[in-house]
Amino acid sequence: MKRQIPVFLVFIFGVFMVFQYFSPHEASEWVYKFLMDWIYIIGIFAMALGIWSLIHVSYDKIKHKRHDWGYSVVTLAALFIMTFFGITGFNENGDWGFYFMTQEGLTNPMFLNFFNYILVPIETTMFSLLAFFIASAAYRAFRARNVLASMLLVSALIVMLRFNPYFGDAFAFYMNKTAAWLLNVPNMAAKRAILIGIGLGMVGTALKVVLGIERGYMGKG
Amino acid sequence: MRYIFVIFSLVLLTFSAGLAQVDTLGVDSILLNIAPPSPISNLTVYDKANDHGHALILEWTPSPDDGAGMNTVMLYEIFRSESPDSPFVNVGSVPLGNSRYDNIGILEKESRDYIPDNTDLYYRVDAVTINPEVRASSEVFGPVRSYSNWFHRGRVPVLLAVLIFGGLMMYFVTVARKGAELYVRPLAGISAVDDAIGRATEMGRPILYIFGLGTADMISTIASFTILSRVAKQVAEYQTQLIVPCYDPIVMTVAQEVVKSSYLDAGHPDAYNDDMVFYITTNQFAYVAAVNGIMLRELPATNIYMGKFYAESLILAETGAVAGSIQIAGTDEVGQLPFFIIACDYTLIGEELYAASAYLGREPIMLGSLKAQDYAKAAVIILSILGIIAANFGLTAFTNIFKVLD
Amino acid sequence: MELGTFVWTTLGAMLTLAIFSFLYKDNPFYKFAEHLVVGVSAGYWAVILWHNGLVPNLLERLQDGDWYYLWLNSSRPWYLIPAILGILMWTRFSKKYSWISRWPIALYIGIATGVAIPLEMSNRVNKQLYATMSNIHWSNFFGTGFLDTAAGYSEVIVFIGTIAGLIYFFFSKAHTGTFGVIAKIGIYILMIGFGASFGLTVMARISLFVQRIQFMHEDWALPAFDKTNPNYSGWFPAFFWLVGLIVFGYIMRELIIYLKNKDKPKPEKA
Amino acid sequence: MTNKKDTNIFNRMMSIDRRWVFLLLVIVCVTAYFIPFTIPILIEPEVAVIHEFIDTLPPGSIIFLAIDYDPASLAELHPMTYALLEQCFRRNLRVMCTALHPNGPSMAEAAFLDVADSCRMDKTYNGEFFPAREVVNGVDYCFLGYKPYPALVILGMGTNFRLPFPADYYGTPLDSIPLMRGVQNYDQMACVVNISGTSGTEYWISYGQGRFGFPLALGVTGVMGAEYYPFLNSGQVFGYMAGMLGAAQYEKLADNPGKAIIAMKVQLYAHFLIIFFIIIGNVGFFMDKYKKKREGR
Repeated sequence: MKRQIPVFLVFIFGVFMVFQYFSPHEASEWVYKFLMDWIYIIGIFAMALGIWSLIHVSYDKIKHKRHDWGYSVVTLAALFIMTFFGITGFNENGDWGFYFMTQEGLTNPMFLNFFNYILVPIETTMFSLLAFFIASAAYRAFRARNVLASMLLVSALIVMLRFNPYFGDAFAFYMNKTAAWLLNVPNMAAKRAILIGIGLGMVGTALKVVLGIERGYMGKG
Repeated sequence: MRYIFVIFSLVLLTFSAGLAQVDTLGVDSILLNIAPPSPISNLTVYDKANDHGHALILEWTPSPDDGAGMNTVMLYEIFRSESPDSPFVNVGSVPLGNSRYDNIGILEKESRDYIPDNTDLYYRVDAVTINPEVRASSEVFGPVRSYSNWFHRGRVPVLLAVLIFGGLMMYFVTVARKGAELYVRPLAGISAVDDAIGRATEMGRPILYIFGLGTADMISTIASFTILSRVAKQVAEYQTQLIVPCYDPIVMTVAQEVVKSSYLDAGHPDAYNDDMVFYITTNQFAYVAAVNGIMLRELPATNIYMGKFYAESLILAETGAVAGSIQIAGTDEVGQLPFFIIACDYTLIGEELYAASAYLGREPIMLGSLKAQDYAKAAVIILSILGIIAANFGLTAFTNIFKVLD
Repeated sequence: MELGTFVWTTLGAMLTLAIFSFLYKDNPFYKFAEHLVVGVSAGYWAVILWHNGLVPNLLERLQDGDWYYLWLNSSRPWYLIPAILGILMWTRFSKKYSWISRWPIALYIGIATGVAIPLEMSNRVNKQLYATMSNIHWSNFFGTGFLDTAAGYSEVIVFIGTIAGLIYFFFSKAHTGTFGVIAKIGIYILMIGFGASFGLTVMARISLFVQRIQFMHEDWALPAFDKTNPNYSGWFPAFFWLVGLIVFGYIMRELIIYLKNKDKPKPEKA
Repeated sequence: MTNKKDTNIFNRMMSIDRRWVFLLLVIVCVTAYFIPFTIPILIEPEVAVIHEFIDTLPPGSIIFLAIDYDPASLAELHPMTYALLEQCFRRNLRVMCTALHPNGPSMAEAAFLDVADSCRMDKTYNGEFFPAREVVNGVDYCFLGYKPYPALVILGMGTNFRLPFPADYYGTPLDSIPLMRGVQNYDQMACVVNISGTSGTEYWISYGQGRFGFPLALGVTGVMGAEYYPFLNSGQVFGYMAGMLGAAQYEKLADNPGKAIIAMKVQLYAHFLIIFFIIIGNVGFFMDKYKKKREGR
């Protein structure tokens, strides 16, 4: 029972959604939107599980004084402070208070400061680490070990040299043109082949899930 | 994250809709001496096909003064009414040079832009000059009605494709179930998974399994769940440690369930605890920062990346390389494949990710679906060759069979 | 710039440096920034999901009902269904009833896969197939230049590349003979494409780093010494030099450790 | 990690610690960012033609500048606006400006104020000396601001600027603005330059240039680059700048190095550094292979 009902639910809703796609009727669209709301709302409720997991893991670390447990205090403190600022704030009269149903918390100056001066700088800096990793990855991996690796290397080099002004105008012109060609022709072919393959793989996997052949998502292999 | 984006865009849209209610054209004294233009002709209005109703399409022959003649027409304004006698309401406008307007209604009944279904409607189009007072109205067209359609005719090719593909799959699955031998060629990335688990056991170091930024409603994540269930089963048998940091709470929930069942199947239910699969945060780079930390502190023997990855792919894979882990990746995000191919030891490209679950299980039923995918690919190849030949001989009727209308 | 803003910016600059220090190695500054951002971002998303997700999508829809009627008298009582499903997810907090949480998950996955089947078939298969079909035109073989992407031969390469790429992905046939040759062409084309898109991305990634330099320079270092600022005070450079001191101190510490251990044999790296 | 006894120069070339790569990249980027020096920038004819056109206009001509971008594409497009405005004001040309993107006005305003500041100093561009001057709103430029429905606004301005914009962005009626004396519509404009990060460009091409036939030049983001290039070949657009590369070329032409050239400097040398490391790695790889072959291993 514990396993049959979920498989049955997947089947019913999966098949319904497949056929819904072919019916643009108002009623069918309404059901589609409503079911999308289900997914969304289930997702929000699940957030509580996520936050609980984060608190639980951090608390465990602190309780057992595991290695680096001090940093978990930082995580927990940041989590609670951010949540607190997000539900408190000043309304238009300047009164401070808890606001659950209205969005005063989102304009709380401390909430915005945490967002602008902690979250944003760390996020963008993490992102900019890519400048370094792309360099080290290129150095480490671009070796002409065999034909396959050489092709990767040569086409990357041509595209990287496309705006180099040092070897004369004619060189730059042809590099530019070759780079554009590489991006529009072989890259396009590669993308299209992969996309068609992925499409079939996706539909195949989804069909297996809907028909109950594939139950890996419930741990039943 | 997508939801938040959608919400933000909705807020922005409402905001800009508010801005849009500013009067655009004012009258100026210099404009008084414009002669009225000729009206448009041949106005026809019909129901929009394959839709949820509440929409009609207008077509007309432009005014002779549009871009030629007196060259005074600036825009066309469209008017609608529920009877030819009652006052007409302006429902929209298009700039000069257009001869078509899609009058798409809004579904909320209270809205000004609501178009009732199954009701007689009347339309009129005005050719308007730069002075809104100087205009020429067309004759009223009507009555016309809009309908909601139960079946989308433009999507027939998709329906056929799904049915044929589903049929192929059912056929091969039944064949496989009866015990026919199906050959699949070996994939390097797949056999690497088995070796990697063995290596982790020998070294006594954990295995890190990462879903990427996919949410549980993406098929790549669902495929990844299956791969995780196979990996977890082996991990449980070898008594190795498994770490699964998650980006999405539902993915975490499902992954906990998957790992738990796999440990149960492997006969080590007591070795499982919920903290092996844990949530970090739903923020791309904060998640990456934490996973990077895990990689350098736990020093996993193997990192397995399966699912949907975005810009973080290279940050993760490079940090993993620094930690000296064997890395196996698989994603269907085409833009990130180059980075995984460069930085990881093995990469499952696109469709191989979906095939991986079947490969790892080695169950004949699963291999049946791979066979169906191959036949579908063969069909795509043959049809596109036929299509190219047909298109160059002017047989567009053949290629149009495959055209999907939205 | 006010002093308060400058203090916050200094924090942002310190965190920026802390993240960059990860390039050298894992260290306490990075650990601090990492754990901080995890907490802040999780709190941020929880708040955003509450205010922009749950409130407008569920609570406001049931708001006009009364709790003593279980909101059944609200204008859209059917929104109680997803609410109940969401609450069923919380059975995971209990060991005994956690199996019930599989129902909402099954619904979630059922709906998601059902939506995906026709949609992916249409977008990734049908439409790509149609695009491939209407790709080559004989007329393009004449009068086009070398390396022209619209030239006939480029179109043929796109077509052959697509076919060969697809053949590479065949699972149930060994890559031998003619089939193997075509599959090999396929993987070559894939690799050329991947190389080109790697080369293209380098520029965008470097500019991310340039933006961080700009932030450190224009938003932080320049205001620290900008005496034309009406709110300027001696605290501005003080904060700047404080960060400088921390950075200098850390580098010195690492240098001393390095020099001390220079002559000792290196421990075997794992 | 290299094995001690197997270490030779080629082996070391193949296994440089990634931290040296990082350190060199930081040094190269920061140096290129802070130290002023020039790099050759390849000038493409489609950018040069814009500069040439504006440079040869008689003083007092009016340029129409359409700024349709928001902070998201600021990095690429602001340099174009700054270089162009500086050139116009130095040459005593006048500028009319609209921002048909909701977030555009703040972009345009910042550009006018900053360039007016910069014009208060003596400068030499391309060997020509330009004395300091005061740029006055209403005399040297007129900023009309934002109105929704770009297609209708563009069409309306073709008849008279006063139709969509009875007053400028600051609320001054157009009739009381000195610059607007005798100015009716695009006929009095020397050219229109659209600097855009949105699809608003399409309206300028089809409704603006298509209907009123004024010379139109475009400045677009790198992503949009390929999309609008065909309009150059068809002659609807006479000049074209795309992305950071286009902006850097314009700054170079105007001899007014700004953020785009700095960014290109960093880009160029960072690319060279990466290519250098790739070459080092490959040289090491091949020499090592060659050596091993000779030793018969």
